[in-house]
Amino acid sequence: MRQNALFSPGKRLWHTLLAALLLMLVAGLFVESHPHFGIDAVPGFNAWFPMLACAVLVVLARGLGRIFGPREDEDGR
Amino acid sequence: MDAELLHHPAIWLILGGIVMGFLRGAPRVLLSLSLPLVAAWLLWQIPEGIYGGVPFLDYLLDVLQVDRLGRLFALVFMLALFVGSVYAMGQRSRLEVPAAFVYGGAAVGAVLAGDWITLFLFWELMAIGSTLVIWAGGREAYPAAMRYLMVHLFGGVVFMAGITAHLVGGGSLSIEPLALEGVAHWLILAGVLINAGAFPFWSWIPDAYPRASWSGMVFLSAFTTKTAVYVLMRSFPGAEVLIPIGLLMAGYGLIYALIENTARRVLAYAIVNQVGFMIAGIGIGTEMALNGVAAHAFAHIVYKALLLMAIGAVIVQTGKRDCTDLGGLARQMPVTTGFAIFGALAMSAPLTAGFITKSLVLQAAADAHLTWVWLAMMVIAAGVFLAAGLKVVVFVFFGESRDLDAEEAPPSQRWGMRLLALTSLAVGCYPPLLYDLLPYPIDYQPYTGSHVVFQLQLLLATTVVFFLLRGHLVKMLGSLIDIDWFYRTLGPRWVKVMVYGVSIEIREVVLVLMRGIANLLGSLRRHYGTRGVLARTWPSGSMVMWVALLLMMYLALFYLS
Amino acid sequence: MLTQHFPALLVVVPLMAAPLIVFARRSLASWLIALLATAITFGIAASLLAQTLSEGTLVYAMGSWEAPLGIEYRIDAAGAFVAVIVAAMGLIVMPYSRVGIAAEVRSEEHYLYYALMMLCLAGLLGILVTGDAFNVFVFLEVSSLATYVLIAMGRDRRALVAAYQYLLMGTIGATLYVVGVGLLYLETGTLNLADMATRLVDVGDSRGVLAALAFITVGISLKIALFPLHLWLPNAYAYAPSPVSAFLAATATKVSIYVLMRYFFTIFGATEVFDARATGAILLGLSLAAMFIPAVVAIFQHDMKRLLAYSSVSQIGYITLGISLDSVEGLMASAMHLFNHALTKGGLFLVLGGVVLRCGGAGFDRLAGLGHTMPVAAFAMVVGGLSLIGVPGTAGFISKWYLVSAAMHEGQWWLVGAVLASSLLAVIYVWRFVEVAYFRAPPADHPAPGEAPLSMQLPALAMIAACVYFGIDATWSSEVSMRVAEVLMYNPGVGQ
Amino acid sequence: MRLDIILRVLAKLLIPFALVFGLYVQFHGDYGPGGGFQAGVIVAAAVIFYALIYGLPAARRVVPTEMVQSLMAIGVLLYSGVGIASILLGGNYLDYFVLGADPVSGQHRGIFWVEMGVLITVASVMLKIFYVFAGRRRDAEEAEE
Repeated sequence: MRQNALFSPGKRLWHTLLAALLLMLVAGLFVESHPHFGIDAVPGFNAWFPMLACAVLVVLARGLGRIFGPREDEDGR
Repeated sequence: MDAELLHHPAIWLILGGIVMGFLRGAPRVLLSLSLPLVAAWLLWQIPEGIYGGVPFLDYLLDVLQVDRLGRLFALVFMLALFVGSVYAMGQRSRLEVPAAFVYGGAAVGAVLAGDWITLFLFWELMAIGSTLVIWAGGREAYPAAMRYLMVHLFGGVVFMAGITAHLVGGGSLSIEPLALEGVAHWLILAGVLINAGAFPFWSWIPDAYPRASWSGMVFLSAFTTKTAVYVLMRSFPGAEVLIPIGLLMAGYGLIYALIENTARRVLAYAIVNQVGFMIAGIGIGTEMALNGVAAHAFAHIVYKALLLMAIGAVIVQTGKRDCTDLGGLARQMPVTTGFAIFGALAMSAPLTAGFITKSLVLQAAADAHLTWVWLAMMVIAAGVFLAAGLKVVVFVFFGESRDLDAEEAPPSQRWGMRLLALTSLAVGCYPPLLYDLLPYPIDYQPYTGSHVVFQLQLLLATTVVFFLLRGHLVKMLGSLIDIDWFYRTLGPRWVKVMVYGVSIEIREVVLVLMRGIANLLGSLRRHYGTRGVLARTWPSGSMVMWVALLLMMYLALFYLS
Repeated sequence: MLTQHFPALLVVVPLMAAPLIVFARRSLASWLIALLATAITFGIAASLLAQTLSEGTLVYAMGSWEAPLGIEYRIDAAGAFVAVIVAAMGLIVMPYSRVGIAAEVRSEEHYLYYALMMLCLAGLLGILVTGDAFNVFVFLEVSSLATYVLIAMGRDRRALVAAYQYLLMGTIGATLYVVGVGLLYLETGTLNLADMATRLVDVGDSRGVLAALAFITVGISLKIALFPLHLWLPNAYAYAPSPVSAFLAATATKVSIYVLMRYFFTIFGATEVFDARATGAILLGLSLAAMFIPAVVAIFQHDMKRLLAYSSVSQIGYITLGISLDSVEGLMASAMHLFNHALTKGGLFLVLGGVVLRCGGAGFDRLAGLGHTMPVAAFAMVVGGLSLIGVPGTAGFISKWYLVSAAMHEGQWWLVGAVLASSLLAVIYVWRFVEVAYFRAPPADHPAPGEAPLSMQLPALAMIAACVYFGIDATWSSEVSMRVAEVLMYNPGVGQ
Repeated sequence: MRLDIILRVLAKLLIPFALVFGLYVQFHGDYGPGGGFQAGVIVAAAVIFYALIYGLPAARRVVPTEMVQSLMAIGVLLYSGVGIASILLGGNYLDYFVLGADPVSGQHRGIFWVEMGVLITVASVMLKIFYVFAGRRRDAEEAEE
């Protein structure tokens, strides 16, 4: 398998991304929200929770990949 | 029989599809473009109500039932057929688009069905139509088409068993919410869930869909699973068991999509994921949730078709399907790249259809105070954006160029994508377009400050995580053993052992039995002098032996019992 | 009024056509006589069905000697229903035969073919119309003897062996039947079926009656080709001339099934054979075995004719399964499938006959690429195959539906599973044909045959079209099947 | 051919009597034991006897194969024709009562023709079987030449 040529976001894209995220975090402090469960009242919940979740998902997927993969079938992989 | 049945859009779509099979060139394209529009117009002409009176078996069928929910799904299906036809104008296969019309027409018929039997009839027609669409994908698709057909016919027989049991048990013919009591209703649920791609029958989606042609999968992604979602909405709203089933599907879809290398398989897993999301929404069962599910079915069809169209264009240009073989196409196919990015964003970014629909379901979960469900749905929303959106777009269109020979997609394909993008944008910018069509009255304002800000937080945070973890994502690209391994690899081996092994054994057992009986009856045979005649040809002998055995069995049982 | 003689004429017309054909000798003339005779026979059968449906049982005293002194012909909706199937199949096969046998039967034997077909038709119809137990045996032999010769006419040398084996089995079956009838005669002192039914009530289930039941059941099961007594059938169907395969597949086993139904429900009905003894249980077990084992065998066949033959054995299992349920619903499903399967299998064999004519055989190596060389025939085969599976929109679905409903009525859940699982096996063997016809390239030395001649294609396509028609509009077939089931179940032969 | 002179002469003497006896059995069948089946066998036996003594070709000259085949058909037609006639005369199939002026003569007439049909069919079928078996090798050799 050829190693995928990675797309590396340039410094500029990184900065834009992080700045936008920061902006939204700040904005989140000011908009009126209706927390239902308590945990979603924690500031920036909508940012850190998905981050955490995605990280856990990736770790989980790697683990599963070790156990169940790779498959061999008529696709020739 | 009601006269309105003549205006049944499904019948016209199916007949049109069959006629289309005999046309070529411009008339065929013209028919494929006009049929969905005509069907939509026909549907719009029919006032809400139930039309039927068609005798079949021992029942009078309500073949056509027009209400808000059914009409919404039917219109979405017609949209998918129309856009798909635009996109598939350059399709060389003579079978695919006609088959897609039979398939899509059957799906329209299913969501407009007023009774279980009509629903089942269209259900089976869908299975055949979709098999043909996969089959049109070429030689590599044949075995997958067969596996697909088997799964769906199996689902069909389970569904049919459920329906007959329901009717024989005195259940109503019309499709009403079922109580999930007794075997009949569980069978119906199981039959529908097989078509929805629930555990353990989910692997047919990633197995079969990606083997269809570049345009075939666009059609396939729209109908089967959404029809199943529709039936679940009608018959099992608020069935709590659907929540874990849906979340399991969503989790499975996510993990497998994260690992999968083949671009369209990633999207296939994402379909399982999103259908799971919808099924969990049905499990919540409030009006808000059902509205959300219906709306999200629409949004999902639109953005998934858009992504599949973009990947389809790439496949046509490069002939490559795997993320590891693709990359850097943004320079050669800028327009396609743009639509792909939009498709990824259309999953949930503000100003797109995904934004105004997904939040409905999340809101419903929040209103019902289902903490864990809500959290899981958040994970799904973020994860699918990462796995099916960012991953596919970035790996296929960005990064180092692979020196692939590729040009921009042809106009027909670009028009297909353009139409979908516009639809998503229009609905996203002006939600009442969709909200007014939803089954229940709705009082929800998607564009509040907090909604927009929190959604953007989620998207941006996911993007950041993606870029941080992209190294890991690349390393684990591959395929996992799925449920289908059991019936594709393990199953055939088993069958071989059973069939060949057992048949040899049977033969030996028969021989031994024969010998025993021959010895027993030896004197008798000599007496009647038939020994030579009967023993000469072994097969005749064995036949007679069976006769004798059976006769003895009958006599013994009669006298002993 | 001529109509009152229809029960007799139903048998007499084809029976008289046979010697006329022998006189005529010439191929064309014998064909015309046969065609005319089958057309008249079909008209009579159809009129009889209409009459029995509106008026009930028709009784006809042969030679004006009233039963039980004389032999009476007695026909009710059940018999007339099967008679219509048989006569219709005869009428379809006749126009087909003109070209259909040209390649498979020597031209100087053509008149014999037609004469034998007429005899076979007369025999089969006689079984359905007669009200006398021994007469059933006579007609059984008439039709069987004609069948043996017809099978032996096949071009393949193995046809002789197949015919011989069938002769062996058929004779044993008929003998067992006659032994059973003899025992019944000993117990009841009558051969008239209606009379027998009433007298059996008094006799009860003595050993003689039980032995008679066993002998008759096994004897007729042989003729039905009920698993495991089916071993003669695949060869017979595979090596017989194509029109013969089609005719036999649609009629011979069906008539035997009718006889079994008659004995089980009308004759022994009052003695509660199903409740008191293991008859139902054995039949159920055999039916289930029939539904699965031959279907698996069919999957591994390399010859389409043999594949269809094994599929027939498997489908017969559905019919007997309905019988074994011992309920009106089950019987109705059986009658329904009897009709639908006759349509389907008859149509399939007719289409296949055209294919064999063009491709020179039914082996998969010859059928390869059929979807391109004979698109109409291949498509018709697929439609027929869908009906074997029981896909909605085909006749097969209707019978599957009623069978499943009947099993549900009896609360037999697991049978529903068995029926549906068996239909999945049908998917596999039908798919094998699809694979061969559409996914394989035609053999290199293939003469690119083109479609079968019109005189073969039209009857075949008509059958397949009927298969679809009765899958969509099953009103007629379900109503008549219901009547058939009621007649068999509640009208034990006595009275008008 | 040379040593069987006694057989030949006897056969010539016996065969006419055998045929007449066949007819006697046939007609006696109306009133007592006998009838078409037995008579048919006796008639066929007479011809077979002739064939055994004088050879198959001679027998085939007297009773040609084609004639046998036609007779088979004629017999069946005769039998079923009686049935049809009784229908045409207003009775049931094979209803002899209507065949004559009074029932008794009708019965008489009916049974006569039916038995005649049986005789012809049985005799010709017996002969046909004999011809087929006896002529097996001969016909095959002819076919080869």
